Amino acid sequence: MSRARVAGLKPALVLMVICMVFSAILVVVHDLTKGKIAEVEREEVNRALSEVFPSAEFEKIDDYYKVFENGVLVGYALLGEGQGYGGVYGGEPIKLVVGVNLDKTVKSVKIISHSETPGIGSKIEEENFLSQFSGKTLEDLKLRSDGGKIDAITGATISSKAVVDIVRGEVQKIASEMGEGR
Amino acid sequence: MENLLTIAIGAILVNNIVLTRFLGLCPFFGVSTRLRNASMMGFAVIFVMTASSIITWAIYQYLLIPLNMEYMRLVVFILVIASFVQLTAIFVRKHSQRLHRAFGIYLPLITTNCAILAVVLINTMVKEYSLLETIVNSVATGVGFLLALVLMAGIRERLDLADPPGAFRGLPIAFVSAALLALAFQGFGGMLL
Amino acid sequence: MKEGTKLVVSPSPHVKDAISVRGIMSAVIVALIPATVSGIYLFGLHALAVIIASILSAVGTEFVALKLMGRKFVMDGSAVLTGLLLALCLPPTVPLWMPIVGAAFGIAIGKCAFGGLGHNIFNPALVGRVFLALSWPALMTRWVTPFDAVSTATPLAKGFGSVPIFDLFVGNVAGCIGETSALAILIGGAFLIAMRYIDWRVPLFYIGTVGFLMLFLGQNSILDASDLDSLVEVGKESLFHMFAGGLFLGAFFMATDYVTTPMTKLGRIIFAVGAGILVVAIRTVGGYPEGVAFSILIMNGFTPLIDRVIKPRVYGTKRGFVGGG
Amino acid sequence: MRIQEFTKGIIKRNAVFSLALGLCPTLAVTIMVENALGMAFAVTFVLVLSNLIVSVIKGFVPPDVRIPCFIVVIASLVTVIEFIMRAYSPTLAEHLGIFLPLITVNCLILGRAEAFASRRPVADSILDSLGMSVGFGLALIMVSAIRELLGSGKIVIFGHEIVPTVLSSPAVAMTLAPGAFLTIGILLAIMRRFRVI
Repeated sequence: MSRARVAGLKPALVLMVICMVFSAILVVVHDLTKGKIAEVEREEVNRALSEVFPSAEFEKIDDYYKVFENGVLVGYALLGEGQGYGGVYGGEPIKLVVGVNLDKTVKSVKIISHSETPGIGSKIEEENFLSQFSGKTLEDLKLRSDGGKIDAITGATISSKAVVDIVRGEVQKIASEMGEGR
Repeated sequence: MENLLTIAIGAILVNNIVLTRFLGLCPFFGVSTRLRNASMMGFAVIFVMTASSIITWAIYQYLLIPLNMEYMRLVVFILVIASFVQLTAIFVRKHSQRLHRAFGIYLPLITTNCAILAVVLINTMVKEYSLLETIVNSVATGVGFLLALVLMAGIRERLDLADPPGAFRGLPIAFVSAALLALAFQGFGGMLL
Repeated sequence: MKEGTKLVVSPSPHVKDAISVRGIMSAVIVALIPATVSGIYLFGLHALAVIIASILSAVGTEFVALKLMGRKFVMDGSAVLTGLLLALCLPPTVPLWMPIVGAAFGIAIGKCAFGGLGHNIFNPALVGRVFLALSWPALMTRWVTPFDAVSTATPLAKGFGSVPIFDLFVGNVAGCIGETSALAILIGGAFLIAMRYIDWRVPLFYIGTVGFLMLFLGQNSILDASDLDSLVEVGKESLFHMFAGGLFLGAFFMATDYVTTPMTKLGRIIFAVGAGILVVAIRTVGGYPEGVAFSILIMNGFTPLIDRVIKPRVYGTKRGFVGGG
Repeated sequence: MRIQEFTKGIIKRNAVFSLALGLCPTLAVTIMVENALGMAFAVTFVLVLSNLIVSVIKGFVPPDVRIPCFIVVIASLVTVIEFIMRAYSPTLAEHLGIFLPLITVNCLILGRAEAFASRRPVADSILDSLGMSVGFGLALIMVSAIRELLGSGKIVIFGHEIVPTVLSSPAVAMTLAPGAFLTIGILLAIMRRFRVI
């Protein structure tokens, strides 16, 4: 190989070596943190689930959880998320957990995280708004302006609607699951 | 169809990448002093954004996911964007003098335009769009960038004739103008189709 | 379209003459008297207090800002007008610190930072209003009925059919201090048009666009109308959207501002139609019940571009391209 | 090794206010001081390490592939800090959202690698990057303190109320996009007025 050929190859080689070295570093760091990240996420899910069903056990089935208390099935829990008023890019979606009773009515709803406007949309976290969901059936789970039974928060229709839509979607999952399964 | 329209309107107006989402600010303030330059930069961004979105989408779907290497995405995506920009620059220089004169100086700047990497990440990691949705989102985001840039350039050209207090001249008044433009764009907030 | 081109006052950097400015400003303030009086009559003395607070804050802020900038303060009436306009588009229930903050924000950020009258890109009163609306949405949406001040929602929030069209026209509905009475605004607006201070095309195309689009996009669409009754309903809904909210106030007094709207006739028509489309978009699919303030602010942002396109100007040369399109 | 390589980045050549670099995160994450601290920490990590690595490898890297090599280094470091934050500070990682991976294209980092670290000795590069990081962090904290105070009425950092409620009805607009642009615009004007920068 002539010197010129080698010189021509050098940039590519250097880039390749650097890529390989740093890929290796990434693989190592990924392996080291993988377990911890998964654990953090699991903990977060567990904390969220026990918000709606304290002192119960959960069994993960596809995208929902069966909830057992002393070995007896008492309901279902689902993690839902969707876009609220706080947007796509910097803002996080609304994340919530829905507890569903065996009769397919809502047990309760808890917001895990959101990036709605402080003081307005952020009221979706408050009990005044969330307590409305308890006992509602799939048909009721719409804003009153859309023919349902949930009152929107004044000045925060978009955030309210987002929450209602997420909850309805999750309850729908359970409803269709139960309709088909048994 | 409605979904695609929602994505498009969302990316152009509601979540305008510059005025609501704070991305691509360096070119937004850097290249918005003249309308001509601003529109050229805008078109260059639309092109690069769309093309690199398609490439990275394919790499993500058919390489990274099957290999379980999603964690390599940043390195891979930024390399793809950088080399794509480089190749485009070479291609343009070779084949069209006119395009080269128009876009030549903007292309290298685009590599570090965070809007490009952001859109690519949103298409794959955040939203998990399909190819069609990816294309629509990328084009619309680029159009939103162009719109913001052109509006800003119009304002700044007019400000050349204005007489702001000394401390506000240049960048500060550009920021204040952007603030008021963003204030107006809040009117699109929560728009649903 | 050659007649009616007597509008001699060209916008932006050219308005330098304090006397002519003062003349225009006083005329506009005079034209706002019917709306102001009707607002105080409908919503009581607190409305008057809001108006006074707003005007004082606007003038005070301009005075301080100009002193800080080392420039001479001229009482040209523009700050008074900004303060008055801002107060007229605030709900009658706002605490008094809100007009003060809003007017100060509008004048300081919307006007003085750009170099004062003639240089601002955005309408200062609307800058103040939108800042208040985004900052304190709950306080900015507390509406009361006229005279007895019972809490209620605006006709736009309640939707078409909630109030008789005649009440909307005379202003016997909930809303901002100076926006409810289309009649009072129309009187002042007619005066300004007769005096050739504002271009009649702007309110006509602005309100007309909203009315026209609402024939198709309201709850009752003209496309679905089968008999005369349903056609009447469509017409009524279109009228509802023209009279409701701040459209008249915006169309006659804000979209006609010399400084922040296009210079040419065609440009102004584009501005008005664009603003009309935006109002309809925000009202029908947007996140807010009303979109007049946003629509004008957004079109303010487009104004430099409209002027560029409609009145091409080669650098270093002066083209004799005045008016028309 | 000169100490002014460190101090210059803090005020005189401040990344945000003087060089107008790294604007996107400065506007986007400064809703809360907490987020600003997280972003400042992540940027410091990437900036210092990338300057160090670039300065060390600069002798071996041919000019044709200099930029791609730097980008690979930076992107890898960003991925590393992203993993670390997701493992040990998941809430903060979630708050920073997409702006965490976007540190890769923060022009401040590539700018320093290209303009400084690739030409200077290792020690100077580290000082420069530390100074730049401190300046960037200070700018972020300043902007976020103003926005959180005016927009939320109080300042809460990791659950501790640093500044108690001073505004009972805060101006929410300050937490939105307009507030971000405005805060920086006015800060810039004030700094120019008093010739700080």
